[in-house]
Parts: sequence; C-alpha cells; structure tokens
Amino acid sequence: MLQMIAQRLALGVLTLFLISVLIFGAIELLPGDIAEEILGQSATPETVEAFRRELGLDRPAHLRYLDWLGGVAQGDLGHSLANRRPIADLIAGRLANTLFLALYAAVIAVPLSLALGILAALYRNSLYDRAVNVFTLSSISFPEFFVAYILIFFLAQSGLFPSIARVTPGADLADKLHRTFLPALTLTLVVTAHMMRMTRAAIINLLASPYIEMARLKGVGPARIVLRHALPNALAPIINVIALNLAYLITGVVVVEVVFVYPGLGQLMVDSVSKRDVTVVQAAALIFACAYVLLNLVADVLSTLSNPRLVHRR
Amino acid sequence: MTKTTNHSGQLGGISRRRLLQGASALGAAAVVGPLGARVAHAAPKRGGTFRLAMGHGNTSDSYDPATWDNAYVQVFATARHGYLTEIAADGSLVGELAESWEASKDARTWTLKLRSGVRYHSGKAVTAEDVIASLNYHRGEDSKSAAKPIVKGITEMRADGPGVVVVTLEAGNADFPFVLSDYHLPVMPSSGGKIDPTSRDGCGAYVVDSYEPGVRATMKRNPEYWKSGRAHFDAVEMLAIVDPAARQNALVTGEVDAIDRVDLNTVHLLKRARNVEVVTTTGTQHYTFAMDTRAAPFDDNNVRMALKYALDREELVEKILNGYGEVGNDHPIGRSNRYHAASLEQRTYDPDKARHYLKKAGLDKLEVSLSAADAAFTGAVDAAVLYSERAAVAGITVNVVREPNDGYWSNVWMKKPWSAVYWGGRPTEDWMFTTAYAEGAAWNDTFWSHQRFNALLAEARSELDDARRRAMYEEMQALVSNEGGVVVPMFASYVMGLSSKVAHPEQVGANWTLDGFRAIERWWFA
Amino acid sequence: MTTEAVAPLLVIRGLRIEGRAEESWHEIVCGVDLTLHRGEVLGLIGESGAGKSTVGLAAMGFARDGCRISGGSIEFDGIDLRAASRSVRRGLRGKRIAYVAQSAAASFNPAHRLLDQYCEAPLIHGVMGRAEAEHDAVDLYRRMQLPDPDEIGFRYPHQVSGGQLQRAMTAMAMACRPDLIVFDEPTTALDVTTQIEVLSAIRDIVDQFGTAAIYITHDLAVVAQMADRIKVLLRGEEVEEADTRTMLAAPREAYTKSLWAVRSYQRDERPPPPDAETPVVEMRGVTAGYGSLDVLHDVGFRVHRGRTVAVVGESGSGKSTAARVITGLLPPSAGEVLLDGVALPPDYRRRARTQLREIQMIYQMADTALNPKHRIREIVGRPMAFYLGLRGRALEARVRDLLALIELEPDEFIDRLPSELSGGQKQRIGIARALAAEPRLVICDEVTSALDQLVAEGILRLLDRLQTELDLAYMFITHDLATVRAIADEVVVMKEGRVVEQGPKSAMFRPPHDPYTELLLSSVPEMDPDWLDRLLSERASGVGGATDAPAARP
Amino acid sequence: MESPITVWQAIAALLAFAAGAAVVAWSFRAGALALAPHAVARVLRTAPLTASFGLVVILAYVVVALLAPVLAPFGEREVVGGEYLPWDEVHLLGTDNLGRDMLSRLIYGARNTVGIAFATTTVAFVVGSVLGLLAATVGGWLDQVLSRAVDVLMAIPALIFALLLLTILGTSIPNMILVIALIDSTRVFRLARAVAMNVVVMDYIEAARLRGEGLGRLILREILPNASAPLVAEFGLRFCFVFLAISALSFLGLGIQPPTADWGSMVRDNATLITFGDITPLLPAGAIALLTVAVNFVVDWMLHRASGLKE
Repeated sequence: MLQMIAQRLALGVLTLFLISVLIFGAIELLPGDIAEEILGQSATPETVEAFRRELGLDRPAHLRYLDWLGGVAQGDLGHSLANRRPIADLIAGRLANTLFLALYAAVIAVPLSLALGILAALYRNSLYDRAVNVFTLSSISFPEFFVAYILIFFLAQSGLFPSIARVTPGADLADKLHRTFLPALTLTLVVTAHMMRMTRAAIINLLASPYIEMARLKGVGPARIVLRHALPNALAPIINVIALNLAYLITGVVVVEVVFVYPGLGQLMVDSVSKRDVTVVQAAALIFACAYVLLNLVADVLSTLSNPRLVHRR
Repeated sequence: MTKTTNHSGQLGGISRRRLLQGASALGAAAVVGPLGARVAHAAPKRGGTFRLAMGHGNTSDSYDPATWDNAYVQVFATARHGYLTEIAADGSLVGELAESWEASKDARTWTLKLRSGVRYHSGKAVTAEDVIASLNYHRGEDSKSAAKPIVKGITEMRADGPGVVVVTLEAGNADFPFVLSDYHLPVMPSSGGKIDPTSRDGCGAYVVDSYEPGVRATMKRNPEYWKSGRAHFDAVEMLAIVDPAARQNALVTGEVDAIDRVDLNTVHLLKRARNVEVVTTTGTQHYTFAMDTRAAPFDDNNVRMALKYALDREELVEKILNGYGEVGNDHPIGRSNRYHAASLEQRTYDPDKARHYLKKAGLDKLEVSLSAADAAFTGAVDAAVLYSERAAVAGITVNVVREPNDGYWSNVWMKKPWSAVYWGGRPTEDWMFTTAYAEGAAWNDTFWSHQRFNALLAEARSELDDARRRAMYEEMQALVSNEGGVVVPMFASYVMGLSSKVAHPEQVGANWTLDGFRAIERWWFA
Repeated sequence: MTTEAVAPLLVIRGLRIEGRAEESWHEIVCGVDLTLHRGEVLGLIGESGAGKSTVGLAAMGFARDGCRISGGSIEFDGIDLRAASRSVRRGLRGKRIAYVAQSAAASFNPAHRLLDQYCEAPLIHGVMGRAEAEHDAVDLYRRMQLPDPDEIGFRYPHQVSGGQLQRAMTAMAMACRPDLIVFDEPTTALDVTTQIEVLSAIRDIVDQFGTAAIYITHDLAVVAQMADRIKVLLRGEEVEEADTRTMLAAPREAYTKSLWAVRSYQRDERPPPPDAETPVVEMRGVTAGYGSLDVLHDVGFRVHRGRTVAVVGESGSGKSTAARVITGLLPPSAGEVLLDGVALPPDYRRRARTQLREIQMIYQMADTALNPKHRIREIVGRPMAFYLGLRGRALEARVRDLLALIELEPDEFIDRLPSELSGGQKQRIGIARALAAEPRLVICDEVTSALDQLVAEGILRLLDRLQTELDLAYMFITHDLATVRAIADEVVVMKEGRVVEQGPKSAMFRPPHDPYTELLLSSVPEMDPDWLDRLLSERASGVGGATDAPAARP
Repeated sequence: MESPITVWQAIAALLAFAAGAAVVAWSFRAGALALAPHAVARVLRTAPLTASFGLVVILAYVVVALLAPVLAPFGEREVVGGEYLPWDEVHLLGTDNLGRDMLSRLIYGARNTVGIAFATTTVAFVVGSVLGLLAATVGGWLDQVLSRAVDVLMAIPALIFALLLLTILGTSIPNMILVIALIDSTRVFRLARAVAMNVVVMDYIEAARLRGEGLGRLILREILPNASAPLVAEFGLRFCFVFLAISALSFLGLGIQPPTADWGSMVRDNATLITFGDITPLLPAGAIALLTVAVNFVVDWMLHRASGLKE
C-alpha cells in the first residue's frame, strides 16, 4: 500500500512537471504577451519593449522556464509578472476560498447524491426514481451560469440569500456559510446528478450478485440489502466518481466564481491567462493538477481500503 | 423611486482666458444644461459606506500608474490620488493640486503654481519635486507607461521654488492643462527624484485600507482632505463584478449601492426595479470600425464611403445601445466637445449611395471581413452582425469574424484590416486627433495620412484665436468624416445604476463613467 | 424414516414458474409436485435448464428476478407461501428455511467477515443475541470440522478456501436451526478431494439436527451419497421419483437410464506410439511463472500424433499454465517447447503463422471463448480465411462441411450468434473453430467441465471420432478422472506445478499409485450409496490422509 | 414575453409538460408499433414510456435540424423587426436583442448546435476509443505512455485548457470542434480503455491473438463490437455536454461565430434576462435540457437492453 502511494506520488510529480511544461509552452504560443496585454489599447512598440525588458521577457523561453522551475523546486513560486506580488500570497487566500467552497458544496452534494442514489436503487423504476432522474439530468443540462441565475432569481431576489458571495476576512463561519450558500447550491446541482446516477448504477449492478440473493434468502429486508450488502461493495466506483466530482469542484468552477463574484483560483487563472501572467497561471495550474492527482490518489487508497480483499491479504 | 437622468456634459463654454489662466473654481462651476429633471438634493450629508461595483477589474491590476487600463483602477486611483487639474462636472477645467497656471504667448512654456499645505496620507507634504517625478515616471527611454505618448511633448521641467513647476513643451499646446488631468498622471510622493510606482500613498480624498486586485478595495475618508464639499462617504468599498447579470443582481438585491456598465439588453427591466435609479451621461466615449487605409480595398476612399453609407446608425444606437447613445458622424468629435461641427451633415443609411460609391470604385459587389469581439466594446459583435445585414442590401458582403476577447488589442486591433474599436474619447479635439488620426501617431488605427489634416492639426494646436480654431477643427472633422478610414456609428452613453439612497449633484460629469471617475468623492448618501 | 401420521413439512402441488425472455413469459417449471417430511433429504437432479434450482428456491417461496410463480401451491408447515405476505415469507427465510448456494465464494458478501454474516439471520429474526450467536457459530464451525473454529469467523470470505467457505455457509444456514435447508449444488465448484470433506460435513450436520433438506445437483454419484429419495427433473417436469437405492438400482424411465449410462463411456487405450516417432509437441524441462513466482517446475511430457495426453490435477496444479506455455502466451524461464522436434519461439508473437496454425485450443468456457458479436459463419470461417486463404464459395462450403462434421445442421446454425446456442452447441463451435485451422495438436482445456454429463459425453465422443478421422493429437486438461478414464491414452498427473506421475492410462488406473494419484482416484464419487461411508472409514483408519486442498480458483 | 415567473408557475408548467410528454410518448409508441416493420416493432415494444419519449424528441430534433430552412418562418440572420418584440402571431416567440425572429433562430440553432455537437462527439469518440482500445490491447509501454498523457491532460481544468487552446488556434467552428473533441477524448479514452480491459481478457480475444490476427482486426472486429454498449451510452452524455462546453466558452467570450445561431451562445446572450424573470433564455436552455433528458432516456434503455439486466 505504502509502496503504491509512493509510486503514485512519483507519477504525480511527473504529471505536474509535464503540465508545467505544457502550460508554459501554451502560454508562449498564445498570441501577445503580458506587456501587450497589460498596456492593451494604449500599447506602443517602445513601451511594450520597455515593459518586456523590465520583466525579463526578452530572454529566451527555455531559460525563463528553467529559472521558474528552479524556483519552484526550492518552494518559491515567484512573483506575479503583472503586479509583482508574491504568488504565494496571491494564491493562499484564493486557494482557501476555493477549498472552502468545494468543501461546502461537497458536504451538501455528497450525502445528498448518495441518499438520492440509494433511494433510487431501492425504489428503482418507481415514479420517484424517474422523477429524480429527470430532475438531475435537467439540472446538468443547464449551463452552470444559467443555473446560478435561476437560483439568484428565486432565492436572492426575495432576499433569502445574498446574490454575491462577498467574503470578508473577518466574517464568522455562519455568515460565510450564508453568503456562499448560492454558489454552493449551484455547484451541488451541477455535480449531484453524476454522483447520484453512479451510486444508483453501482448498487443496481450488484443487486444481481449471488450474495445479494443469499441475503434475500436469509430474510434480509430491502433497505438492509441495499445499505449493508450492496453499498459496501459498490464503494469503489462511488468513491471514484466522488473524487472526480470533488476535483471538478476545485478545478472547474470558474464560471460560478464569476457569477457570484467569489474570489477563487479559477478566476485568478482565467484572468492571468488573459494577461499572459505566466507565473500565476503556472502556479494555479499546478495547484489544480495537484488537487486532481491527490484526489485520485485518495480515491484509490479509499477504494482499496473499502475492499477487504486488498486490505486483509490471505 | 425610479427615474432616469441624462446628463449631457459639455466641454464648451470655456473662455480662452480661463483656459490659459486657470484657477480652481470649485463650487462656482455653472450648471450647464442638465437634461434630467432630478429633484435637487439638499446639501450633501456625510456618512455611510459606499459600496460600488464595477464591471472591470482584473487580478493582475496594480498600483502602478503606468498600467492602469480599466475603469476600476482608474476610479480607484482617482479616489486616493490628487491630480494637477480636474475636469469639472460641467466639462470645464479646474485646478486641483495646481492652484493656477499660466502659459507663455506661444503656449510652449507653462508655469504651474501648486496649492500649498496639501499632504499625502503618509503625512509628507506635496512638493514640486513630486510633481516632476510623477510626470517623469511616464517619460524617458525606459518608460513602459501607457501615458508615454501623452507626456511626449514635454521637453523640460523644473521646480521654481517649492510651490511652482515650469514645464516646457516641444511645441505650443493650448490644451496642455487638460492633458494634466489624465488619469495616468497622479502626483505621487517621490524620493531622489523617483516615485515608487508600487506605493498606495496619495493625497486624494480616500485612504486605502485594503486592496485585493480584481476583487475589492476598501478605503476610508482622508480626514485631512483639503477640498471642502467633497468626500462625503465615511468609507468606500469597491468591488469588481465583471459579470453584468451578477452586477445588476447585486444592485437589485441591495448588495451594492451603485454599479457602472449596466447591461443595455436589460436596462429597461432594471429601471422597473424599485429603489433603483439609472443615470446616463453622454460624453466623448465612441465606438468605431477602423479600416486600414493602406490595405486594399480600404485604400480606395470610394470603398470607404460605400461602407460608411451601408450602415444604419440609428438602428445600432437603438439595438446595441438600446437608445443610450447618439449617432456618430464618422469622426470622433462628439456633441459635448467644444468645437463639435454641428453644421456637418449627418450621414445616414443609404444603400443607393453605397452602391454609387461602389460603382465609382469600379466594383459591383464587395466582400470584406470585419473583426469584432466584445472586448472592443459591449455588443461589438452584434453591431457587426447588424452592419453586415444592412450592407448586404447594398451588395456588400461583410463577413463578421468574432475574435477572442483575449488579446484583442494586441492581435486584432491595428493588425486586422478592419476591426471594431472602443474609444473613451479625449476632452479636447487636439488630444483626440493627435492620438488617433495624426500621421505616425502610435494609435492611428486607420493608418490614415492626410496632408491637409496634419497641417491643420499642428496649426490649431497653438492657435490662440477661438473662432479660427473652431473653423480649423470643423474642417478637420469634415475631412475625417469624408475621407478618413473610420466609421463612427455611435457615441455611447455611460449607463450607471444607483440605489435611490445614493445622491449626486445635479450635474454629473460626462467625460468618463461614474461622474468623470470621481463619483466616490462627489456623491453622498441622501 | 417417514411416517404417514405426521404431516409433511413441505408440500408443493402443481408448481408452475414462468421466466421472462424477450418481453414475454415462458414456462420453465410445468407442474411439479413435491412432498418432503421432517428430517428427510430429497435429491433433486437433472441437467441444466431442468428447473432444479428454480424448484428449490420456490420451496422458499422465492422466485428470482425475471421469474414468477404462476401456478400451484407451496405449503410449508401449514403455511401457504404463495398467499403469505411478503413479511411472513421474509420471516421464514433464514429462520425456518435456509439456503446453501452453489458458489460459496460468490454468495458470501465479500465486504463482511464470516461471523458477521453468520450472525445476521439470528439477529434480524430475533432468534438470539449477538454474543450467543457468536458462541453458537464457533460451535457449528467446530462441528463442520473447520480449522481454527474460534478464529475463522473473523476472516473475510476471500481469506478462506472454497471448501471451507462451503462448510461455513452450511453452518450459517444452520444458524437458526431451520426445519429445511435447500442445498443448491454445494460442491459443484470444488475439487474432488475437497468435495469429500464438504459432503461428509454436510451429511453429518443434517443428521445431527434432523434437518430436512432438498439437495440439488447434477452429479448422480454425489446425490447417491446424500439423499434418501431422488427426484429426476427434465425441462421443468418430473421424470420420476424413488428412494435412492431403488432409483440407482432400477431406474424406470429411459431418460433416467441415459443419465445413469453416461458414466459407462470409456474408450480403449490406443497402443503406444513407436519410440522412434517424433512427438507432435514436446515440453522439455519447462519452468515458468508469473513474475518471480514459478508456477511450473521442470515440467516435461510429449504428445504424439493420434494420441490423447490427459493432464490431470486440481486447481492450482499448473496444468493450464502448461497449456499457456505451449501456446506461447507464457514464455518459460527455462526449458523449451518443440513442435515436430523443432524448438518453437517461446513467445507466440514470434511464431510463424504456420506454427500458430498447428496448435489450436478449445476453451473451458464456451461462453467466453466465442465472440458474442460474431456469427457462426465468421467464427468458424475466420481461421480458414486467415490461414488457408479461403474466400467466397470455397469458404462457405468448407464452413458448412465443418459444421456437418461437428454434427450441427449447417443451414440452421451458420447465421446464428453464440447467444442463440446451447452450451453443448457452443462447445461444438469451439471445436469447429479449432479444427478449421487444420491443426496437428488441439489443446482441450477442461472442455467438458461446464457441461451437463449427457452433453459432455457427446462432446467426448465427437472429439474421439475427430481424432480418429483426422489423426489429431490432443492435450486434454481436466480435473475429472472420469473424463480421463474415458478419453486418455496417456496421463500426466500434476501437483503444485510438478509432474507427479505420468504413463499410459492403463498403468495409471492400476495400483500402486503415487499417494497423490491415489488420493485423487479415491475421491472420485461412485454411484454406490455406501461409497462415502466406506471411504471415510477407510481414511479414518489411516489408509489415506485427506488434506485441505488449496482454495478453488475458478 | 416579459412575464415574470414564479416558483409555482414554473412547477405547474413542468407538471403540465410531463403530462403532455407522457401522452406524446405513448401515442408515438402506439403509432410506431402499428407502422414499423416487425423486427423494429419488436424492439420498440420493449421500450418503456421514457425511452419512447426520448425517441420522439430525438426524432423531432433531427427533423427540425434537417428541415430548418423549410420550417423556420424567417432567416437565421435576418433582422425582421424591433428588438425584444413580444410573442405574437408573426413572431411566435418574439424577437431577440437584434430584432431577429426567436423561433427561427431556435430552429436554425437546432441544426448548428446538433451538427456541431455531433461532429465534436464523433471526433472525440473516434480518437478516444481508438487510442483507448489500442492501449488496452497492446498494453505495456504504449498503454503507460497514453495513460500518462491522458492523466496530464485531465489534470488541467477542462474549461481553462479549452480557453488556452482556442486562444492559440482561434475560435473557428472547426477549431472549436477539435478542441472540445480533444478534451472529451481523454474521458472517452479512459472509458474505452476500462471497457476494453474487460474484453481483452476474454478467451475469444486470446484465441484471436493466438491465431496471429493483426492489431487492426483485433481492435475493430474482435474488441470494438463488445465494447460498444458503454461507449454508446457515454456518447449520449458527451453529446449533450458539448452544448454546455460551448455555452461555458461563450461565457468566457469564446463562442461560435455570429450570426450563426447556436443554443449555447443563445443561452449566454439572453441569460441576464432570467434574473428579471423573463423566460426568453429558458427557450434555448430548455431545448438543450430536453435533448439531454431525451438522449439519456434512450441511452438508459439501450444500456438496459445491452446488459440484459432484469430489474
């Protein structure tokens, strides 16, 4: 197990390295550079040139990349090219925000989708099952920003919840939860369908197993069959789909951040891409990739732990 | 209470004397032509936290004046910094840190007398050295400042005692004090002849508490602010809300007190909301479709004229601006400018004339590509689509190319032969023409080079006679309109949404959005 | 044993059960009667599709998903199970009627410990408390002769061997001391040596508690050991019923007789090949394995033209691995494989097309051996097209010939999909595909073990005929000594990756044996109802030593 | 058109819609059973009401997409009146912000959106499943390399990755199709590989390998037919997600070239209206949602048939 984790972490580091090369290359390929982007309409060739010199953009790309890599290897993410702020400072708060929102949404979405999925498996093909199915499918087929607008229309304009998730540093948790409720709910609607469908499918898939028949022949009731006999064995696929969705909650929420004016990493990354602020983009991309790699690793470890065959060797 | 007020600011009506010999005239500014019928407010009250949400703001924003490129940082800068001159709500130029100024006869040497006793938030006094360092920051070989072309004309600056700065220009410029009001040019504390561009210190009405670029800034009133009758709010919170729907929702749900850039698609719905006032000002902001006059087929003025007649300007104002604007006349000088050529005949949609010019160019039909993105201006793509629909009637195929917002200014503007462009406008005709129409100007986006125009421009700049100056500028407008490479379909209003709690003076500045960027120090809670 | 005065425990009358296929219902059990008294063991036998399991489950008032009980009555101890409410039925299951499934490995929930699963029924039925149930479990485990009964309950199913699991499942069925247990082929998936232990344990415990049982199996020799009475089913209908000895001695119906006759198929051993003849395939000193773990150790044997070599051993003995080495799927770490005296490249990817063609394989599970999306025409035709370059009419004609050769009507079968075939027909197609390549050696990997005995016999006869006609060499991998007896010329006995014994069949079935061979031979059930008792008493007296075989690896 | 909506009205509308859908689905199945050839009818008979409904909807979309020029009362880009005209008998669904007929735009949108989504998904599936099957079949270093590469691509947030690529390449429709397809193909790869992994262990694959079959035949003839069911199901979902991707991209300012009508961009263009209770943006969003639900109903049914699962 430890060996697997070590191996996966090593692979993860390789993945991160490749991503940093890829992102760096992509930004190099993007038309325009940070000097042109920041000066925008006001750019003149001379000022752009001066800007580039100041930022060291006149040096060859591979040298700049190696410099950056050297810094990262020593734990220094460098400075934002655009406003010279240390990236660690720039990102710390936003990362906390992103994680908070992801966690918030997950705390609602995961139990909800598990419950819905288990109930749907229990009452499969009932009216309830179909209704939940249609509702969740519809919710994922609406663009995220649209779901957000609808929620704002129904829940914010009546004054129940604030329409923008303005989080101030000093706010207490209750206030923060209240302020970020709508983005969390939007994300919940977006990810629940997938997890719920997977839970349902994973459980139903197992209901044909001989050990389920055995349980029924022992006189076990339907609820206990699903919860005690099917669910523990369906954990691996469920954990994996949860991990995938958690990764999405961390990495894929830029649209929700924009709509609810929530200062998360996604918006930072999009902004930085548009300004060609390569060091910030790199840092954000690495954090996202880290989240993805780690979540997948955790999912694999948990699925392994959920399987007695792999935990208790013969 | 819901109502709309339109303030059409005018930069006219300033006497020559006042221009050359300016003095601060705060409170004495005449109220010029308010079109709205807003009930006059009682005397401004102090207090409250003003929450302002703006449709700009980027995480890469900074304190550095060289890089200010969006309204958020511009309003933010204006709130915390002092400038040498200020454009008053009525469009007149008044002194701010410069108490008065005087020009030499040829308008080449300007002597600025600084207001005494003004201090930065840090407590340091504002000096002539600071003024020189602040302007110098944008000059010189190594300057990366967007304002570099603006201060290019300065050849020398020197302090004449602690309170006087003497500026020498390359050539006479009667409008120089206007230039000093540019948002890039705040006066910042200096040491050793250099300013620290990353410093937040200024001498403006508000002191920065916290700033997270692209997210929010919080400020407190500067207790020692020298202006009277300004800076009514105790504190200010500025939010960047880029998504228009989110911004409007924030206003409607009372999360913020004011927003800029109201989505024109839904402004009619916003107006219905209770406790919301929509304020519009029409100034110099205009949208253009700039053709590269060096490139075929745009090198033929007949083609340009054909295209100018193939566009329904009224429709664009109606559909793109939802009526919040005025039609343009293919030159960049708006009705609020001093020397606007009112006598120039308004160009209208006329497919027959377009065909006629096409024939003159020796063509039956024409196919051209028009690059647009919402980065150029909101609704640019739609405007291009409408253009293409109308042009089709005249036998002109306009292929609309939606360009990415990202990198629009570096990759499309002045690179593609025909593209949509946004201009905030300039307070003076000279400034506008010099920036974008003079031969060899960095932002001459039509690459237009017209001998007569260039000669007139140089001449008018140092011309002291008002009537002759007017004649010259009117001729230049006609030249641009009839021979230039630019289609100017419309002048766009600034449309802002205000909670009814927010009060503002009867006259709202039209030179920029949000009362000429100065809403924070000029407005108050009713 | 039975008395007329006591009311029977279970009475089934005119039972009809329907199964759903293609959106319509088909009858799969058509009017079966069944009476079972307390303490009585009824053997239910028949081939697959006879409806044995369906009837067995119906005795619990249960129909599998996609099945429904459409007629008849099921009365358990005076309770009408069809009319009873769901909760009444649920209350009976596990408490008064228990079930032991065919594959204990699949029927134990892999996520829970054995003990927890044991305790589930007593707890939900409120028969006893947790502590009592655990105590009871240890007692039953001991009675079932499970090793380490105090601790085994804390293991997960995968940590316990197949034979032990089957006993643990029987113990679990006993947990509430039910009146009736349905045993559904409890030993079918086990090796012969393990089967003995499970059979004896089951028999003992049923005797001890006087539990009535329905014992479902397709293996006549097994049912002979276990049942008081035997009922024979065929396609959902009863063929006949009699007490065990009568049934074995004098079956009335022709079908029953044919079942009985299967065991008698046996072919004479062919004379040994001349010493000078080069074997078709020879394995020489092969050591092979996966990773660092060697599964084969220095294995060698020869297969001659027109002869059948049977490779015998229990699960995990390495017999299938030997086949993988020959086919080149598993390159050996030492030793070599010769085809006609010439060493073959160890990896099949390096072998020439003709070399590949010479060695063909027939698989145990015909279900997974035929591509479910291909029609018979393609499955059988592909090797011909591939190796022999046949096209169009020639190909079609050859496919038809081959189908005729394996006794399937070409017109009827050529356009079918595998899913439209029975198990035996699929296996025939497997054979046809192997023959289509016109090979010299055919490796038959447990080709009959998944089939009913009658069908299996047909396959064996077919293979034998084809061998004679086409002069093929067979390598026949099996764990079933009856099959060996039927078809082999030579026998190779393997255990733990080594060849224990090899020689002509006649020699193998004649003492003295290697002890392992002896154990294998003696464990093959015989039709004699007293066989198990005799064997156990012999072993108890120290003639043979039963060991717990490694877990069955399916 | 400017009718503000309330929760109750929305729920009532949904219920009415569901009832209508059931009726339509039922009558479609009844009608189809009567008309269809025997073999088709036999399959159709097994379709639950939900699947019939899905089939009707998909069929309707295809018809609308194919016959757009015939069905649409006005041209796709034609400016026919003032902006935001209310619903009336000339403009059944009113006009949009430029005064184009909303209904006509929706109809043409079906053609463009469904066409683009279909092309994108097809490319994604061809690339993703071929590579996935290849990785599973060949195994070894090829599998390692491909899987790692896919890991890398998947670890970059999809939307931001698309943004990067489209900015580099430019937002033409072919580029958009390729970029979304590339990102989708990583997901398809994972699925195809996983499914194929279960197939390659089958004896019939071993038999084909031992026969000496080439890679191409192995993948296309032996493995692919047995891996197609889950791939088809995934196709259904991915197909619908393309709309969302386009919509999200247009939110970030990269969309389909105007004046081409596509639902994703139409939702974006009109989205603000919903915050004032104007239901205009619900039309294209609803069109997407309806198709998603319909496709998934059919996919569920097909999966159910393929698995032979008797619930």
